[in-house]
Amino acid sequence: MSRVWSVDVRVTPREGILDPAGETIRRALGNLGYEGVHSVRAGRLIRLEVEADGPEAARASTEKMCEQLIANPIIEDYVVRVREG
Amino acid sequence: MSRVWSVDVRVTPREGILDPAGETIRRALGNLGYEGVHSVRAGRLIRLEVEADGPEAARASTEKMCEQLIANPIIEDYVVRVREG
Amino acid sequence: MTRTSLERVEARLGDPVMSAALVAEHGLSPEEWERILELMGREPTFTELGVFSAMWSEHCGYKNSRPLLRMLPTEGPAVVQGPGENAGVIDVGGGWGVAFKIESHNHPSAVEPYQGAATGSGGILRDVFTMGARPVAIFDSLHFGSLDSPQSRYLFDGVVRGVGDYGNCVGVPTVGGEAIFDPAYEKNPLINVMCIGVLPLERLIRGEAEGVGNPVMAVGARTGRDGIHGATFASEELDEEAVDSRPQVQVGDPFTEKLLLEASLELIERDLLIGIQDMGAAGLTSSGTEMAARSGSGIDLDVAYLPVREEGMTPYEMLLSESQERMLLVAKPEHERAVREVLERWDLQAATIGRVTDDGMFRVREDGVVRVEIPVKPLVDDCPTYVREGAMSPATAEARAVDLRPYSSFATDGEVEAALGTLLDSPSVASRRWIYEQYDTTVQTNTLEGPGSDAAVLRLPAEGRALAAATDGNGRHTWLDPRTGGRAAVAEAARNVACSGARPLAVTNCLNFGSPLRPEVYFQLAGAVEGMGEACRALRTPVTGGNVSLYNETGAQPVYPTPVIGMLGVIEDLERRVPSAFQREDDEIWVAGRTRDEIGGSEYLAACHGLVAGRPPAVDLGEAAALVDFLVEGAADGAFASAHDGSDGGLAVALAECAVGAAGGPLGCTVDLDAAPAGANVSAAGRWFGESHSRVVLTCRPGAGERIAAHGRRHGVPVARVGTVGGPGSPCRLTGAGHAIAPAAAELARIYEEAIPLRMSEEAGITS
Amino acid sequence: MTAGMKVGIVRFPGSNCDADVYRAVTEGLGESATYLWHKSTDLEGVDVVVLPGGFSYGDYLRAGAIARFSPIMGEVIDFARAGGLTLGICNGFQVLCEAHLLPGALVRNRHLRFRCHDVGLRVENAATPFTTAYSEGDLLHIPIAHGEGQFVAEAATLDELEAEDRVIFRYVDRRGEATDAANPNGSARNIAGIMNHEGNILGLMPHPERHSLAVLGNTDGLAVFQSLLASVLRARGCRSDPPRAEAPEFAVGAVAGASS
Ligand SMILES: Nc1ncnc2c1ncn2[C@@H]1O[C@H](COP(=O)(O)OP(=O)(O)O)[C@@H](O)[C@H]1O
Ligand SMILES: [Mg+2]
Repeated sequence: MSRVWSVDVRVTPREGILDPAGETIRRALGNLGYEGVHSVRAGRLIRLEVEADGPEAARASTEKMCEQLIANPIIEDYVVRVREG
Repeated sequence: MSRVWSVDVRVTPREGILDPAGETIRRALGNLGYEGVHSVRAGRLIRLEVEADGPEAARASTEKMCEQLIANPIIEDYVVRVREG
Repeated sequence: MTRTSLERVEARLGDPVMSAALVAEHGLSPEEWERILELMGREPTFTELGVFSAMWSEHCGYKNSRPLLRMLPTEGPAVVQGPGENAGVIDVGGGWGVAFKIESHNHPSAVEPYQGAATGSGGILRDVFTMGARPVAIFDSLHFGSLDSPQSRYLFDGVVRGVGDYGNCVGVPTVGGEAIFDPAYEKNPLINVMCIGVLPLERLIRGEAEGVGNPVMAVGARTGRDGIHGATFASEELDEEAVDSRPQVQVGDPFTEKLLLEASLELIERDLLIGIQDMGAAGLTSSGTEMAARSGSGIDLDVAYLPVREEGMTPYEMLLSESQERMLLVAKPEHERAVREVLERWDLQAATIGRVTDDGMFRVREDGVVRVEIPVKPLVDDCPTYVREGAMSPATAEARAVDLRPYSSFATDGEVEAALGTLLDSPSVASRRWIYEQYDTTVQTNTLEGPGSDAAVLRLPAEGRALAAATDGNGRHTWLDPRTGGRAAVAEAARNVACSGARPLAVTNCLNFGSPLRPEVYFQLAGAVEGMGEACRALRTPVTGGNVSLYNETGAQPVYPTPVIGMLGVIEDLERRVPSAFQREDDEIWVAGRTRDEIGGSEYLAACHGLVAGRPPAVDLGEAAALVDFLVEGAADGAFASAHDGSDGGLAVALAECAVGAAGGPLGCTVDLDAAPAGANVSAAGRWFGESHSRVVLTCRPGAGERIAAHGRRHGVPVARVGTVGGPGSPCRLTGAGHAIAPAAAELARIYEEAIPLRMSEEAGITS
Repeated sequence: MTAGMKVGIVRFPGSNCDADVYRAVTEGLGESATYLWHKSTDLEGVDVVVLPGGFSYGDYLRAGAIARFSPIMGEVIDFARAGGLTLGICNGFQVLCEAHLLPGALVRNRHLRFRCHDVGLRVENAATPFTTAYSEGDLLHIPIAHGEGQFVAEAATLDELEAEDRVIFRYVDRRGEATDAANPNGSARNIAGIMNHEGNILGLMPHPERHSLAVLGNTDGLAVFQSLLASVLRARGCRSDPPRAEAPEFAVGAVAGASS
């Protein structure tokens, strides 16, 4: 039965890809006195409300959206999670 | 004992704050033929590796970073989650 | 770190074994391999093979273009630094110099448009500020597929954002460029970026490595595994696999670039350096070896000292990484500490990774163990070069032979008006506002004329003087006739610069071609370079540098051969600069230069008839030079209220552009095209939309036309009054060859302004 | 002490309009200016602090967020809280909001694109230290150059800004009306610049310093600096005779960015 699912897409820079934003934030935190922040990666969080027949369908459809539009697979990785509805 | 924790900060636009990026993604998804995407919110995901004495300490310290720097409470909400180490 | 006789080059454990396949994978031919064996006297290590591969790639070694480039003039009274340095430098008077260079980033942008364009901008900025010049302007020359294709729109949108975000962040205005759309560029767009910088001439510094023992320092971003073999990649055809090959993608960091820019200029101003160079294509390898080659010295590096971003990097990777925002510099030994202090102040990383030697060797160690030892001179200068046989392609021959008579006349006035509308709606002609409003065009407060005019005009530090610059190229004309296309690029760029009132002084160029192994491409390359050389000589604008980008093709289809010229000129009195668009109602409209029956290769044929055919308009170099003199002297004399060069779309489009571009909103006009100077038997289409060279639309105050006429006589340029500027709200009344149209100027403006935005309305940078 | 004014221009890493402000003050106005390094904690006795445009820290995270914690900002905040004249332009405005010296926030432009062109601005309040050389209702022609210039704030904050006449500049069309079409970034109520309650801190997105030199053909922005000079002199008890700028001419049709 079709209902609306909350889906999170977490997009992060791929391993080995330079992340100047993350690096700059890390330094800023260091300057503010936060010690022990070993690394910072700056990514994006896309939160969708998707109508689908079940959580698996919601995830599958969102994965397709990621491939096509939401993420840039050349430089980004992404993970799709259906949150408890 | 001190070790490094992976911590995610999910920053999202506050309710009531316009989110043109999310809205644009929603429209673009519609144009691509994805029906049933009811809403899209575009936020940020900051992923930190934080050295701390335990998950609670990692969270507490990250919350302080959020209040001070990572999020702007006027326009953003945030949630801190320590991922399974 | 001096060499002891006991040392020898050691291969690394785990290095792949040498094989013909490995050599081929490195883009080296069997003959090139033989040459390497000969000059080394032994088999190179894997790391050494990587070094040769990069340095003897087309990108670094100019294998196929070097012999042709000798046809270009490189000397002239204004040239302070010709080709061979990070950027060329000319003298613009008052003790000031201008450094400038153009660079392509075609393949990276085809794979990842935003980052590809951004990192292209970053590289060319570094080339300029490593000469000691403060970058003051960026130009972007763009060639894409049709905007009707979603893929082209995606690439175009990403590239514009990438160029914009990078320059905007660094604080250098992007003040001009080109944007051409044709299916020939669909999968392999061309992204050429030119940077211009200003420096006090006494502060000019070069990429040199002199003085035995002097410290060699790596500065800026850490080295990662990104872009390994980018130079080789740029020297291959794009195939689907390349599009899938991630490691080449580099991410730009304009923030670090800005810090590097300020720190470098401070180091140079305080005279702390011997030499400095960008780690661009082929990274540490090319910067290190080129600096040593210029000084006839050697360099001894230990990669163990190189700051890296990833663990376990091999010397091979560190030598070939193209991580962005890095520089190599040689410090004056007594100032090594001061250099570090400056860099620290700017929060930049600096590491001394080696020393200058006098043994002429490029020696690289890993923790003391020698991994690379190659004589610098042959590595840099003796890259094998090839002279090939060229031949015109059958497709070009066929297109040239097409009978254009069926397209040379119009049945009705309505057809003429529709053609004008189609042309103004063509993205290759239409307003570029959509592009340049995404660029900061006014930062640094030097912009006197920004994008939208024929040439951008910037004030210079030397009192009262201004710099004018433009980029131009025409792939279609070059495809139909390479030599004419090469001449045309130079002539048009000179004309654009001269229209602003500036004396053209020098050029930089970017040669975007397909694979030189194809006879038809080699024919195009050789012809275009020959034409460019002829035009540069005739116009006395020597070439101070440039870039060659070959292998621009996908699926065996080369792009149009596209030489892009970046032209610089100087206006002695900036108050005498000339705008492009109509200024005031009632001004007289004049046309200088002769219209011939030349519709071959025109935008009219392409946009209205879907045809790329015929002979492109001829470039008479004597006429081109006379027109430039006429424009420069006329401007200095204050004879012109405006001057606009006719190019794509011919006279009718040039007039429409003058009308819609008026500063206070569109102005109408009344013009008789038949009154313009013309040769014999010019067809209707030739009169309206032909693209004959060496023509400009001029205006002057009512009654002041005699001065235009006098300058015309003086320089042997045919000129004629053709009409009058109208008021706001009045139509553009154009008559010619038995046709008459009177579209509202506001309507023409609407078409012209909306063409690109309407096509791009769905693109919105979702992933940025 | 000199007779004139000394302007301190903060240089953050990534500032790129610092030199433009310097030229506006020195060449445009003939007063003196000095750069204040972000790592310094000394304001060097300047009369006015300017936080210039640019991309401090690359605008990574949020525009202005990291710069707000630069060492110099401690001094700037004290200076501003004590009534010192403080002007934030573009990125500087973003820093002032992040530092909570001004209310609200600046977020990505509604259309998600960077925009650079001249906009129409209406002077909403000419009785501030930043605008005395203008008249209320003056229409100016000033460039913007930003990707994150959309001003947002809670409705109550916006109402308070309006009620206290703290909206200093608004985006308007060529007729002087604050229409949606004249709003280049989607800012709430077409707000281009605001002031703090005490009236000594101004933040605005457009760049008055870029239109402060006669050689560039437009000096609509110079009066901001002239006003500051007048305020400084007045505060110092000198005869206050603010150099009244010529009423800027508003070129019809030029507002939409059709400059030259
Ligand atoms: N990609 C671009 N970026 C910035 N400005 C551009 C770009 N393309 C074109 N322009 C500007 O738009 C105007 C028209 O360009 P173009 O049609 O190539 O002029 P012309 O035909 O006179 O050479 C010029 O001022 C040019 O600098
Ligand atoms: Mg052109």
